[in-house]
Amino acid sequence: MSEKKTSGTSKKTLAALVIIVIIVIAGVGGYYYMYLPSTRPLVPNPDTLVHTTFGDVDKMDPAVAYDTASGQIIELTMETLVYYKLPGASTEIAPKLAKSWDVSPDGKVYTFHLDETAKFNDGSPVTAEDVKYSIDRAVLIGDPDGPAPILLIHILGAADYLYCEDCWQNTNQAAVDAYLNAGGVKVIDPLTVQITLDAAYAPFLSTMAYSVASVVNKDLVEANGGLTPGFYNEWMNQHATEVGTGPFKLVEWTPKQRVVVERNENYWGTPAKLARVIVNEVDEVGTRELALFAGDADVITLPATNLFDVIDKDKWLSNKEVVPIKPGLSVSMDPTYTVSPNFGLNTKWKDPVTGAMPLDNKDFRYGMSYAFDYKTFIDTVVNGAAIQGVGPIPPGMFGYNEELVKSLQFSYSPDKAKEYFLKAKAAGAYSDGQTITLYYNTGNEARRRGCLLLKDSVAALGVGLTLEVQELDWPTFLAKTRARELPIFFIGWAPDFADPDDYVPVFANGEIGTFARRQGFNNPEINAKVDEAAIESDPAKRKALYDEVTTWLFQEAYTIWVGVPLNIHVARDWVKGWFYNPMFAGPDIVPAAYGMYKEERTDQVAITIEPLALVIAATVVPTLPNYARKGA
Amino acid sequence: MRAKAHSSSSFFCSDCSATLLAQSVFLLRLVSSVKLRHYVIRRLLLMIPVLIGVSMMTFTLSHVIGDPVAAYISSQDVKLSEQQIQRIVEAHHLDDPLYVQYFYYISDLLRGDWGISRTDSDRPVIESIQRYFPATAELTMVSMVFALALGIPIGIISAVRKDRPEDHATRVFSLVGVSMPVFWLALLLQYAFYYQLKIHNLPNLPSGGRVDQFVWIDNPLHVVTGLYTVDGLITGNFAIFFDALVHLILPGFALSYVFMAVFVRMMRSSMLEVMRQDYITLARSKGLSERVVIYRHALRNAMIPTVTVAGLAFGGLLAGAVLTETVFSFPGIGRWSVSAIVRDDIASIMGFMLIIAVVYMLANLIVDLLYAWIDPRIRLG
Amino acid sequence: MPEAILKIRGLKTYFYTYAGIVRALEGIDLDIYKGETIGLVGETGCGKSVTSLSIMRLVPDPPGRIVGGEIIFKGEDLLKKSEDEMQSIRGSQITMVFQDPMTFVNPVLTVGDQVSEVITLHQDLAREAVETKIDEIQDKIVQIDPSSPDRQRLMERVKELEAMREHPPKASRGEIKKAALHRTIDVLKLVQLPDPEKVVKQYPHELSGGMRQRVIIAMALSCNPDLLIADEPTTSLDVTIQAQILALLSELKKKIGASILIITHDMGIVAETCDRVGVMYAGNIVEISETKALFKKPLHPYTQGLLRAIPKLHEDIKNLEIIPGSVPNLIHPPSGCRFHPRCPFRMDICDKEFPPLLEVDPGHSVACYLYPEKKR
Amino acid sequence: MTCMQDLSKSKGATTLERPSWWEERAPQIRELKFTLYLLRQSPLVVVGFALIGLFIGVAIFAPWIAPYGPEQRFWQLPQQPPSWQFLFGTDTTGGDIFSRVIWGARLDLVIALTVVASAIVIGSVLGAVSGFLGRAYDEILMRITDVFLAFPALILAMAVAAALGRNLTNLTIALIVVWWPTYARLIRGQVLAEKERLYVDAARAVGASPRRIIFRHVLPNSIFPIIVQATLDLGGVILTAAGLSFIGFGAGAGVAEWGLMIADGRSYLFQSPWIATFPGLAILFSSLGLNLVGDGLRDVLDPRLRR
Repeated sequence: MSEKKTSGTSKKTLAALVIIVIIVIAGVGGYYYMYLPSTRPLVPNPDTLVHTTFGDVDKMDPAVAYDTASGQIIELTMETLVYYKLPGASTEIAPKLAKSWDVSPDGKVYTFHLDETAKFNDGSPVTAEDVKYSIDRAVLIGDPDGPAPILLIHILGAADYLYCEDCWQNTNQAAVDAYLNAGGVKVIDPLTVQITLDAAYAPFLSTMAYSVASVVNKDLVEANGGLTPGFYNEWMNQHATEVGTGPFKLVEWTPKQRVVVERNENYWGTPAKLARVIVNEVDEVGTRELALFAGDADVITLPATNLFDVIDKDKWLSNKEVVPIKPGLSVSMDPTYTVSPNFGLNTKWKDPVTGAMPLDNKDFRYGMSYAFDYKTFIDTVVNGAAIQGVGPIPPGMFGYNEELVKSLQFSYSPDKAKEYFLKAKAAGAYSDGQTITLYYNTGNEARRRGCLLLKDSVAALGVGLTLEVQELDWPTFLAKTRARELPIFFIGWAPDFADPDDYVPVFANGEIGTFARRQGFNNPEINAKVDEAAIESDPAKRKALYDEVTTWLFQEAYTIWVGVPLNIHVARDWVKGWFYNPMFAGPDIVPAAYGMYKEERTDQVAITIEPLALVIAATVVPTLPNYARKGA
Repeated sequence: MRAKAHSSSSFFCSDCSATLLAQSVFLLRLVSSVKLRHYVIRRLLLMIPVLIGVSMMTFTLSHVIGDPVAAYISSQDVKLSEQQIQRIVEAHHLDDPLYVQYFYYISDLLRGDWGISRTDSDRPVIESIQRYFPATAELTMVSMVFALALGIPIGIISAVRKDRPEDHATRVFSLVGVSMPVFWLALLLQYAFYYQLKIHNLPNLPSGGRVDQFVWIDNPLHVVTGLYTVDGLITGNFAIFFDALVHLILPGFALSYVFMAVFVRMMRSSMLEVMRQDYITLARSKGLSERVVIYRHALRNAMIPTVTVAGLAFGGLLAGAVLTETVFSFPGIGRWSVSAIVRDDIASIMGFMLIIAVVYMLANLIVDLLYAWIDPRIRLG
Repeated sequence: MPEAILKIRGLKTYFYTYAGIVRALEGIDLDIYKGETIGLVGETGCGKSVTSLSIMRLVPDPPGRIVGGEIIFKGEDLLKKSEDEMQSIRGSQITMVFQDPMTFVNPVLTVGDQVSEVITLHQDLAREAVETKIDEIQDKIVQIDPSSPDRQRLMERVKELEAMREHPPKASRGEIKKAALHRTIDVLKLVQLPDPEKVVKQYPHELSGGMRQRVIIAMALSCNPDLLIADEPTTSLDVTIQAQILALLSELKKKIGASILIITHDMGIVAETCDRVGVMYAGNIVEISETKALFKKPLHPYTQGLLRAIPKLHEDIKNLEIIPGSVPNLIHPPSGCRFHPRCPFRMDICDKEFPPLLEVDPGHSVACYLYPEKKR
Repeated sequence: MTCMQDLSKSKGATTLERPSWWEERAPQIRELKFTLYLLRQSPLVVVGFALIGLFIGVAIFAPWIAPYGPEQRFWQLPQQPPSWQFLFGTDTTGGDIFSRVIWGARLDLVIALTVVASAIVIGSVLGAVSGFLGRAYDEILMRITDVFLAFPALILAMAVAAALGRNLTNLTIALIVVWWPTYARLIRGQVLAEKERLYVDAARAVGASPRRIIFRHVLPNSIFPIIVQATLDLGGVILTAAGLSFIGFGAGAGVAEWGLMIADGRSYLFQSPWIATFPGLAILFSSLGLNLVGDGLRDVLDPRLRR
């Protein structure tokens, strides 16, 4: 009986095994049959662009959104009165929702004539009422950390409201009325809107191209929570980009996962070629690279520190030649209008123990500027994807004076640095054993290494000064720099509008400048020059003023001007029609609104990278002789 | 006597399915029994003091050690004026004595006001939890299944072949899991099963996320429970169901490999103990084959202590999810909490802690019930 | 001379431990005859249980190992059999009843499961299945109206089934289960368990110790074994239950005709139940004889000591003797006769050579140099 | 083994005269010898001990073994593959990974030892006190440990570290906060068990103070369970500390700490795998060594599995 049973079981087991094997073979075979390589499209999803990046969209409402992740979605789905001349890298202003505009002789009144064909994707036309509502709304929500205080401040009455102490998280009706009565934005007729400024502000048109001035559908907003001055509209924060005038519309936003926009089939202008753009959120760079190489992503965000994962190192570092190291990739490096990273030195910082204020000493600051190894930073940390810092105005922008900057720039010189530090020490700016902490915001790899580099070079000088490096999360970092608690911190500025007035006050005006205030210096003479430059209409005079300010900033060495980065665009080569414009919040995907498409082709190149096992083996094998010796 | 190598192809004994059926009938009877209801109620009541303790802990961390105002301000509020801070302080009674603050803190928690998640576009913390928790629940449950399905047989092999090469091999295999940084494993898995297969145009596993975006766009899911696999099944959306399942394989395995060792360890030692019991000798004396002795007589008994550690391991899984979700871009509370930590978002971190503590306790309660189900001495005694 | 069903010759079982090799059995010779009840007595640790486990080939390995000798069962050496062959012998031809009913039943399986699995394993239940079916139908026949046509149909079915009885068809799993349950209930009835239909569904912890021991006996008897080994079957039971279990065992032995090997340290049990008795000391059988002969005339000094150590009702407690010294260490056993350090009649030869087990009287063997030349 | 325990029991119960410390401990010493024998029998434990020995040796002799300093960076040689100059290659700032892994052993083992030692001291004191005083004290302590144990380790440590602020000291404190309840429970359990045992009563009867009971009876008997727990926990602490460093707590930038080194290298896993791989292997093998020994010890010391 027992034997019989045993054999019965093993027969059954055998049968089960055979069945399992058959099922597995059939399954795998079936799968292969279904997905035979030749039957698959060579370019995956040719009508959909997949962008894999990091960072989550914060808010969809253009009136308050002030981060690039939100900005790029707004740029695809919403439009402003005027925009840049596209396609191309130009920052010249061109018509958009407004087909033309007039400027009063005193430069204070702008009259915009709307394009009568312009309509929202729900079919309703764009009216002057919508424009007024949109701009008033952005001012009246008045988010102090949103874009309005930077960009809309010159509209008549806006400055008072935006600088008002009690207008945020609180409806201050008196202030609201004061703003509305000032009549900054007026409806002349259904297709004409007039904006009055408090001064002849030359860059005004440029500010109107920023997403904060995007036109929203008044009826829609009113139907969904309307406007409460001083507060967000939560519905708009979630859904604003669903109904806009742009070539795309939002169809899905799953936080921490993806944003999907689809082509607006009802678009009033030239429709987009791509049917859909998907922005995926993937935090790990390695995972993003894998997705790109595998063809699951068409475009990815790649930090400069990972540049040599995609392009040839030697060719790039020796002759600035961009040669992708993997076939099937397309990589572009373009100059940007971003001024980053730079070390801001806080002149008001006091050592909590000794009470010394080393950074208030000019010689000390010169020492710091000479101690930073710019070339090593640019070559080995950001892999050559930057040029040395040029002061507040980025190259290519009005007001940038290359000759002047070259003559003023600091270079890495341990000898000079030592000399200046010793001078400062002799003057009592600090004493031996002084420790200063460098701060950078969590997760920024280039900044982390920049801090370490400065730390190492200062340590090598042997001047009795030690730097330490500390990371801080972004909000804490902001709060502490604002409170002037940090001695040395990274600062950087990305463009809102294409004018030096977006930059120079920030770095130089000790009264209102975001960084100048944090660095604790204030020179009324310079402030006056900055203000004067903003409204000066003669370009030559304006340029001279900016030259003066730039010279002063370099001479005082309040800031170590480290670098101006290059934009790195990494895509599969089937993505066609891409162009770079430094004003885009999302340079990788916004060209989709201007004719970018995916080419269908027959020869897909699979991108391979060396098997990891081999690489690890290659790293371990050289150490094997040690073990062999030990064993013997 | 030498244990016979058993065929691993048939893992359960022949009539286990019938036994399982009978057991589930028992479970139903059990849950409906008055005694058990009392037991559950008593257990739930016992959770209350612990929950109070847990809330005191989060209160201490966020209000005493940390800055309480931070929990109520959004990411955009860094420029708050003194008046506005005063308003928050008043609204949440932050200037009162600590015990009064605690009282308000508790009532806020009970009302569902857990603060604002700066990390998650300034949504209320409770909403973020509702949004992200189902993904984590799905992931941890799948990992638990993987960990049990791998850990128990490995533990059995390890025990049955004690001190033989199989034992050493399986133990090293499981201990390597416990000692391995999970994200490292995760990246290796992605590399092998997603990337290498993908570039060779072979069927591959997805690198991350919960469902493929294109599958989702073609088959939008009506979300009911938030567990995509369950939702896919109950709404008849099988495309999503399969896709969600496929997306769970790699993160589920990465996470389970780390915690498998817990089960291997427990299964091995309890199996060794059970195999020395007298009733095993009796079973052998009945002429039962080694396979039947192990799977029918020893396994059930050895499972009892293993089940109890499953509850503890569940906590470990929740913690491990933090790192695994980050690497796999899996939108669960773990990934959310990491972003919260990076931004020092104390409200989100505390919300995360609270929910984890509650889930952990519930998991242990379920384990206790399971325990009663497996062990007839408790079930009927 | 009756036929020996089991012959043990020179059985050696050692345990290999950290402290050294424990020589638990050092050359055991034992015959068990068909239909007899034989007892094996000795102090704790003398190797009684190891003997029974060795017969079953269930000595835990590691650390234990049978290193020599032979165990001839029905003419075949059990030590030469494969594990598969042993499995078919265990539980059907040689079965065991264990010491502690509390720890020897599996707590998570029902009584029915545990008894029926041995039946399903060792018995061809096809015939039983047919009979079960017949029983079921006959039950129905009794219930339904005699005039209905169904009854006629059922009667025919019974006849059909009865014809199949001798050459039953292969039964399905469900039928086997049912038949096994049927047999289980029968067996439980046999061991006089009250309400067996209920007991099969119960878990061991719901039964008393005595009931559990009956369940274990039921398992051992369910396949009509040739040899039943009862290892201290009553030690952990209270006295009244003990008597019941012993009575049950002897009654069942008669019914089934099995041989029984009772292992015990209790001379009283031996006196009551055994036909013959072997006395073990430190891994050896030192004396073996018919029970009456042994009690009447114990030959080995150890046996004599054992018998003197039994309290007797009519004697004064004060006269109760104990054997001086203690059980020897089996890692380094005494040389020669292992009892010699405690033996009152020690001679020179005793610590030099191991005395062989020799038949002194007919059916009465002893391993002691006190009886050298008598019947040699 | 049971027989030895029986001996010790009867001895304590019957002899009123206090035996000398060595005599009293004789069975335990014998047991220890047996334990060591069993441990030698298991190849896995031997491997584990070798690994632990290797890492401890490396940590102690770091200054002599490491070719470069923990924060010595060759800025011009970032991401160099392994070579004879840099055995494990260099990281993104040109730091020698071989040296940094060695210095990291020092840092990580010190953290792990500090955490476990502090947890043992705090846990033992609280556990012993509550076990001895019993009643309300005991109840309160147990409820407190319940609360601490209601969180998975990594998550509690995360929250505590988040509240305290990011640096190594706070990381260590957070880990101690997480780990002490385990030991408090362990010691309390031992105290209760020992209290039950006859010989404590006997010792009490001859006028022993609770302190004496704790130090002479409870602690010696708790040593093995504590060693097992501590060995396993050391591995756990190393992993948890690395995990916390990985997500941004703990050491400041540039410090040679394994978790941080992995975090720095994880973006380069495919192009410069050595950056994350070697610290990863260091964590894997140190933790594996501790786990192998802990597992083996538990196996050997578990009376249920011992033979």
